[in-house]
Amino acid sequence: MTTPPLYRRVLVRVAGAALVLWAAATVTFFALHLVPGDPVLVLLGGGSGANPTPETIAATRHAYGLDQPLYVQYAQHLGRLLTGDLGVSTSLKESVGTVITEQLPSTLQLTALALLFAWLIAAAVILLSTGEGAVGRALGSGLETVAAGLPHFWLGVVLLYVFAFRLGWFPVAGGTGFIGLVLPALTLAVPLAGYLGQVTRVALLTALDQPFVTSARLRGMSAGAVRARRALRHALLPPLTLSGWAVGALFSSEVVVEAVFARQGVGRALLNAVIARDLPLVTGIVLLIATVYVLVNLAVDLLYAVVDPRVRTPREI
Amino acid sequence: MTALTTSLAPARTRSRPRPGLFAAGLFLTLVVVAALVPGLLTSYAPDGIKPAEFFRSPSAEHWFGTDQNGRDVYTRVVYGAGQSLLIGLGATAISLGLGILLGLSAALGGRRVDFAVGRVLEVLFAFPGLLLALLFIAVFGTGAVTAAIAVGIGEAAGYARLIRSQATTVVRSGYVEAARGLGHSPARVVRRTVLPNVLRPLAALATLGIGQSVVWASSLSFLGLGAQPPAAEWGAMLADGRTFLQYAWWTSFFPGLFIVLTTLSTTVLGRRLQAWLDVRSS
Amino acid sequence: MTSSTPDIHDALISARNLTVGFGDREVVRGVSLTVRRGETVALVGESGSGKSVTARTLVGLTGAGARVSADGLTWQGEDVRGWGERRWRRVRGRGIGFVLQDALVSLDPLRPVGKEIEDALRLHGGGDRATRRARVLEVMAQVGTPDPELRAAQRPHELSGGLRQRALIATALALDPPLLIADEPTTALDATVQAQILDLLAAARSRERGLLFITHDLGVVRRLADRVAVMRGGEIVEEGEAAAVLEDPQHPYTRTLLAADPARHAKGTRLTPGPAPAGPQSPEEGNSTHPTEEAPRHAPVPRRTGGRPHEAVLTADRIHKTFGSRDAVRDVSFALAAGRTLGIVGESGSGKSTTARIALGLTRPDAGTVTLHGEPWSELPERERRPRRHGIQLVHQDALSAFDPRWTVRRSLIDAVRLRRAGHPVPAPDEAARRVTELAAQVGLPDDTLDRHPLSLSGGQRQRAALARALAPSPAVLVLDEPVSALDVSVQAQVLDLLAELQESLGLAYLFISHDLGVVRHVSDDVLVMKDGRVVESGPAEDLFSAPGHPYTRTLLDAVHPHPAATAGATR
Amino acid sequence: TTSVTARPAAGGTLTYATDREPTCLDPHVAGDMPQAYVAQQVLDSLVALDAKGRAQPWLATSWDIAKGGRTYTFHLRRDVRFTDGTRFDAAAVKANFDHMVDPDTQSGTAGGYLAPYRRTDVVDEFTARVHLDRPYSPFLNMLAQAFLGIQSPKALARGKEANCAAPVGTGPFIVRKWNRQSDVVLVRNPRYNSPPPYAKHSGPAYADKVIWRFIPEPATRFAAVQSGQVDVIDALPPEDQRTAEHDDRLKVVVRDRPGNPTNLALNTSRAPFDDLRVRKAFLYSADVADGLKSVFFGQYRRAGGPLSYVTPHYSDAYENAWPYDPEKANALLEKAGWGKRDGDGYRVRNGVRLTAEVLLKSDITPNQLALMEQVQATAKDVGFQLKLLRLDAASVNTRYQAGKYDLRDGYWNTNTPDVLHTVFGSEYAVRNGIHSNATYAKDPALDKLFRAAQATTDPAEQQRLYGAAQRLISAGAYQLTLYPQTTRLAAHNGSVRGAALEPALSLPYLYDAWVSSR
Ligand SMILES: Nc1ncnc2c1ncn2[C@@H]1O[C@H](COP(=O)(O)OP(=O)(O)OP(=O)(O)O)[C@@H](O)[C@H]1O
Ligand SMILES: Nc1ncnc2c1ncn2[C@@H]1O[C@H](COP(=O)(O)OP(=O)(O)OP(=O)(O)O)[C@@H](O)[C@H]1O
Ligand SMILES: [Mg+2]
Ligand SMILES: [Mg+2]
Repeated sequence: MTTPPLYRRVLVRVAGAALVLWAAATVTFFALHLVPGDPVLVLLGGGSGANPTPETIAATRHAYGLDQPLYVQYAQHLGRLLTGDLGVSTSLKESVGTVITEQLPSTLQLTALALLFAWLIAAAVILLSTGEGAVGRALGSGLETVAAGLPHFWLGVVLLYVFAFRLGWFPVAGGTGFIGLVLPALTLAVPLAGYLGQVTRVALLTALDQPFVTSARLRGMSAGAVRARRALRHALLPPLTLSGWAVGALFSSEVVVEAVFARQGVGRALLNAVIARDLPLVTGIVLLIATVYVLVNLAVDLLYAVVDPRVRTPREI
Repeated sequence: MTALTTSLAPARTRSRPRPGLFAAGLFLTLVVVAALVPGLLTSYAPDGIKPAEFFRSPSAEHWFGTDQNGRDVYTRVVYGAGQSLLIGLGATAISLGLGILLGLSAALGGRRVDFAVGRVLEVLFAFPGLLLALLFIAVFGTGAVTAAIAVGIGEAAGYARLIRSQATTVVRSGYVEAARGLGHSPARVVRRTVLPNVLRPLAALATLGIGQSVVWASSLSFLGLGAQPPAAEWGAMLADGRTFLQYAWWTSFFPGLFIVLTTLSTTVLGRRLQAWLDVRSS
Repeated sequence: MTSSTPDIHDALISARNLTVGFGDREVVRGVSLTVRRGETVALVGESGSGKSVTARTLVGLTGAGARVSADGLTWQGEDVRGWGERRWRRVRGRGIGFVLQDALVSLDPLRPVGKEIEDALRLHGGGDRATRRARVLEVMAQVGTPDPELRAAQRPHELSGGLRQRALIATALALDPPLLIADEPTTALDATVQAQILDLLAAARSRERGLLFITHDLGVVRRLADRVAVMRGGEIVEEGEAAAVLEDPQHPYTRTLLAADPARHAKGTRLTPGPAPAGPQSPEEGNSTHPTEEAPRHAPVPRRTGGRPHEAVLTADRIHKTFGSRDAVRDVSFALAAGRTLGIVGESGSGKSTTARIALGLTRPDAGTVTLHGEPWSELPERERRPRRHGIQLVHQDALSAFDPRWTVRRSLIDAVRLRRAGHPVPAPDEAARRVTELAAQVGLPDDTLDRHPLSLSGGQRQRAALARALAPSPAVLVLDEPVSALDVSVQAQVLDLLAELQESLGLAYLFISHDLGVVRHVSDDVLVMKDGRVVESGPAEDLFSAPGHPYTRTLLDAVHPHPAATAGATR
Repeated sequence: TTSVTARPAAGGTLTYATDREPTCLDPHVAGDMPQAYVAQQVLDSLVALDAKGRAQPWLATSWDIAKGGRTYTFHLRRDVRFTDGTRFDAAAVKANFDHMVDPDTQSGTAGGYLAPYRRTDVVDEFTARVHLDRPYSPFLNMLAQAFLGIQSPKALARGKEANCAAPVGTGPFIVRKWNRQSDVVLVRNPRYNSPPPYAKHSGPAYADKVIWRFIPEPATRFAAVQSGQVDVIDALPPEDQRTAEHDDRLKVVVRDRPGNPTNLALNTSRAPFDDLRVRKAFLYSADVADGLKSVFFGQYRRAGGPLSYVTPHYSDAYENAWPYDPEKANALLEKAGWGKRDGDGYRVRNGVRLTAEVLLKSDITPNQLALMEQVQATAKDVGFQLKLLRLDAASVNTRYQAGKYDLRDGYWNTNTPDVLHTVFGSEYAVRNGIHSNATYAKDPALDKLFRAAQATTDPAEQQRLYGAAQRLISAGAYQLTLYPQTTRLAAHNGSVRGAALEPALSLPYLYDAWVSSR
């Protein structure tokens, strides 16, 4: 098998990414128009009811171009996006770019730390529970299953109650800096660690059965060292591939965690935007997530090549 | 080896007594009984509201205590099994079905279809599952059925990806080639050889998915978009009970426990099922 | 047995009455074995007889869940029973170098082989970085790696099988340990590479190192071993000086083993005693558990005389296939007549399988044509080819992967019998069932295996099942791609005999692919020798083997089993 | 940490946490309660209300009402500046009213209240005359609400985006930064000189800075104040109120708000609630009192009539008009033709089940939801099937505007009895559109009463007219009223004092609050 030249691979990747972004924007546009709910009425009818005049309603509708035919709206929407203009959020009345730059850092910090925690927890549990003993293995695997099945909001409230409220180790809500990130990140990390752990465990046990492991031991390496220094590297491959997916899943879970811990973040912004049928903001955030997803996958590919030099590209998805 | 094939690697089998397996089986049997004939397991009504008896702690009379409406939590957990299983099984069936459709057509349909499906999956992945669920719910309203469908759609991409890679391996396998070499028609090869072999290793994964779907749906309930009150659904009970955690931990603890136990049991059984399928063919 | 009395001063490793069990099954029973300095001991025996387990036990790594007991187990005179993990680690790599059986997967695919070789040095304090580095290159050169600098930085997937095997041996030799244990170091390698590896082991012995190697290839034993121990069913059934055992085998099983070597038998003679039994009992188990006490007869397979003229059923005309920028097959032509066998040999990657797939119509050639029964075949669209596919069937090297793992053998066979083909109605279920029984009998597949899954069959049974399936649609041509390479010698012998019988009774044409010259020579009427996708030489088997024309053919021939007489002289 | 001093002291940062985040800080735009909360700290109003609900001077020192209540002439303070330096004057007042009624402002609440507004004349620099279409006596009270707070005309001219992010008023605090989904940072207005009459001191506010946080999750919010991490929270969860009251470190301030109490509005425009007997039966079927005792831990009082008891001209005659009485309910339903019951115990008529769909928002709190479930359960006892539809806000609005619901939860916070007009006036019973009359009540007699009440400024006359309206509304069984809207603060004693509620809408008011200067 021959690998196509580098520029072609880059080209294909860029084209693929562009295609994905376009599709995401288009799907978002039509999805939001398909679902019932008039953004204008949401906007003006906030709270338990309000009494805007018909002129107000018409003016608002016009202001967002919602009085145009659908195809015109779509063309304008795409046209704006092409020029890099994400528009103004209808619900927050702030430019989408500003909303995202405001909300993104918090989300990125949280995502990064959650991923890191998840990896650390998964690796620790795995290394401690893949020894020879069947009991240890069953315990580790059981722990992971339980962890993977914990709903975020519940775990979040329990962690808050125990560590912030009872023990006072961490701030209750929205604390600044690292210390405030710990509990929300843990809330996200524990179920993810359970999932990653499951996958890693299977891969590690498979790797431990490989002859090269016996081979290393026949050279005088200890069982523990083989596990941590040889087999683990192999076991990292599957969860590494999953990290791209995990980042996407984290965005969804962050909606809940951000609400429980009263944190800023694009997850919650997305939820509110969908509820308010705020097309510019939903589009902006979807494009953002798609971009992050594309970038993370690129990073995963690169990392993959570091861990497993056999392949230049692990999977195309 | 890609992630997918590894995660689909046959579960290890050992022939030792399995108390865990027995417990899991017993628990799931109970849950199924609860789902089918809840009246058998409790004498209270799930929506039997008694305001005066709110937040009684667990006792002989109310095993799991009572909730903010004075309803028996145990009874609601029992009656909730039906809805929760509906969500768990329904969502898993939907995501598997969609996954099979997408994954198989990618693996079998030639390079162009594969590319197209690849892009579709990428868009699906880039689209947060929650957003999909929200949009779906906005169109079709809330409730256990829509929750199941919404969760199912949200999870389909993951399955599709797995099935696609699994199917790619199967299609290239010696036995598919053997079937082709015999001169069987493509339709027959797909139906009798490819599909069953693609699905076999998904057994364990799908069972894991059942519990995960219930948890997913409970997040929808947390956002107020899950099963409709007064339906007893574990996720919804868990979500509603969270605010009373300090004063009445039991209202959310028991539904949560049941979600976790169900996940655990289905996983144990799923692994066993997969091991059994692998052994049967060994 | 006097020869195995341990000499405390000389013995590197010695086991007395060693027994190993897994679960409630004893897989090694009462084995006594000693390897002395400068001595080469060969452990031979059928698959599953406990050779590898014995070897692994000698370094304290029998495996999870193993129960080991022995009256004596010493390393350089020291009792190792009761050694802990820590103590063992000092011996592994430094005292005993071990080359695992699964050579091609025994190197970490993610690490450069140089690092793997360095491991042993690092773990046993083999000096600083630079010293270790130098030593790595030294051993790699020693095991005959060309351009060690470059190779050390490469990972296993970038190396050919032979180079990988050498790298693995290098890991074992890095510290030049007094004892080297090599578990089937040459299986699955093609002839040229195999010869190089054996030379390497011989060199180690000449440095007064002890060597214990495991094989089921008697040619190798003949070349290398001082002493040989024959294992069966977990026990050593015969042991002694190599020459003595090979020339005058005492145990019937040893005799069967010797008889099974195809290289020693001309085409048309049996490799196994008597006609292949067909019946309720598994033939190979029948043979191994109740060996015939009398010496094997080598009755000629009755050759069909007369019969049809040699008209070609399958022809290939200048077929060509390119994958990417690599020419897998170039300008290959051949003609195969009914009742005849065309052998294809060549090193790995020379295009043998690709040629076979083109012949089968599974791969479309870029140029050239294949005809079947004189009619177009390779140019047909798949839709038109499908109804005629039954005429040409494939038997694959890896029988296991060629069966749907979910199906019993019976189900797979029925699937093959109930085939929609032009001009024939699909057989009714009861008729299909009858046909399956018939097929099973034809290939000597015991009835009780029919309802088992392929994984639970032995290698020989699987290959018989694969044959039965290939025969189900009554083909005229069988394409056999390495049909016996995965089998041990005695089973291989049975399958080869079966093939000969089937060809005789059904008039089948065989396209027979193998990298084993002995096998090819034994079965073929005509032979193609392939290299780099090209046919370098072709002709009637006997002519070609007795007077090879092309230098490549000569290298191939030189590398494999030299004639018995010549070998004995050469190695001693 | 130093604890807070007993006497007011300047300096320090006050952290305040509330549940909902506004979508725009300019209260003229849209007009939801959270906007009024922030506006209360940042904007001053023309008038203030006293504890009795009477208008008092604030930015307007006095006013004259002429032409039978159709013109209002305001005499303004001359010494007030907006925090952007602009002078507060008659032109500013005109700019504000014009802004509120400008359709482009997208104002739901303020603009709605100003429906009778015609124009403003700038009589002189500090005199503004407002012309109305018709006599509109609630006008002054409305002006006291933060929704109609006065903003700098220069700031208004910046456009909606900028103004939503940081409205500029003359108030005690200035919006420094709005970190969306987290907090709004307010800093003290050092030149503040226009406190309302109900303020406890004059001059600038005590606290240097207010961090106005949003913590939606009730348990988290309460834990935050309990741990002292925030100084004051509002929307104290009912389940935590007892704990808070028994906690020496916490001070609880609860005040009910005026207006139309939290209720389920019965859609009279379609079956089954187009039948008065069915409406009455439903009201009799609901055991609200017991529900409040359990799910709200007895912390919420029952509201029985159409007005919250703190609203001016409230009449207590209707407080117990609809007691829990399943027998009466059953009798009424029998009479209305719903005599039969199906297998599930629900009443049927002509093969149609007696069903009512309840429109609920997805972010309803667990307590409110539990109360709904109790109403659902007691309704079931008499044969009503209540379907609780919990939907996302947009879907709720869509259905609401289309009139596709039978019951809809709602409330209306305002400081005048004219709320009855907003909620029950037939002009607000818009089909297919935003409507504040959720019951679609269309009673000419009611409309006449509202007109008359708006046209008079005589309190006694108003009392009579609004009393009559309350009687008609109660008798019409339009709403199942549940409990008054309340503001519930919990303040951390150790760190803050003086956090109060203003009288117009009982909004939290931090001008008088001081903290330990940490
Ligand atoms: N770890 C293990 N657990 C259980 N059984 C084992 C294990 N290792 C080997 N066995 C069993 O022990 C028996 C002997 O195996 P062994 O690998 O020694 O055979 P062998 O003589 O090396 O055969 P081959 O020529 O195929 O390599 C076999 O039946 C095998 O299945
Ligand atoms: N589908 C394919 N795509 C790309 N390259 C291929 C493909 N199939 C075979 N090749 C390449 O064609 C060449 C010939 O392969 P082939 O399998 O025919 O060799 P072979 O002689 O059968 O070798 P072996 O003895 O190892 O089985 C090899 O270099 C192989 O890598
Ligand atoms: Mg072996
Ligand atoms: Mg091949």
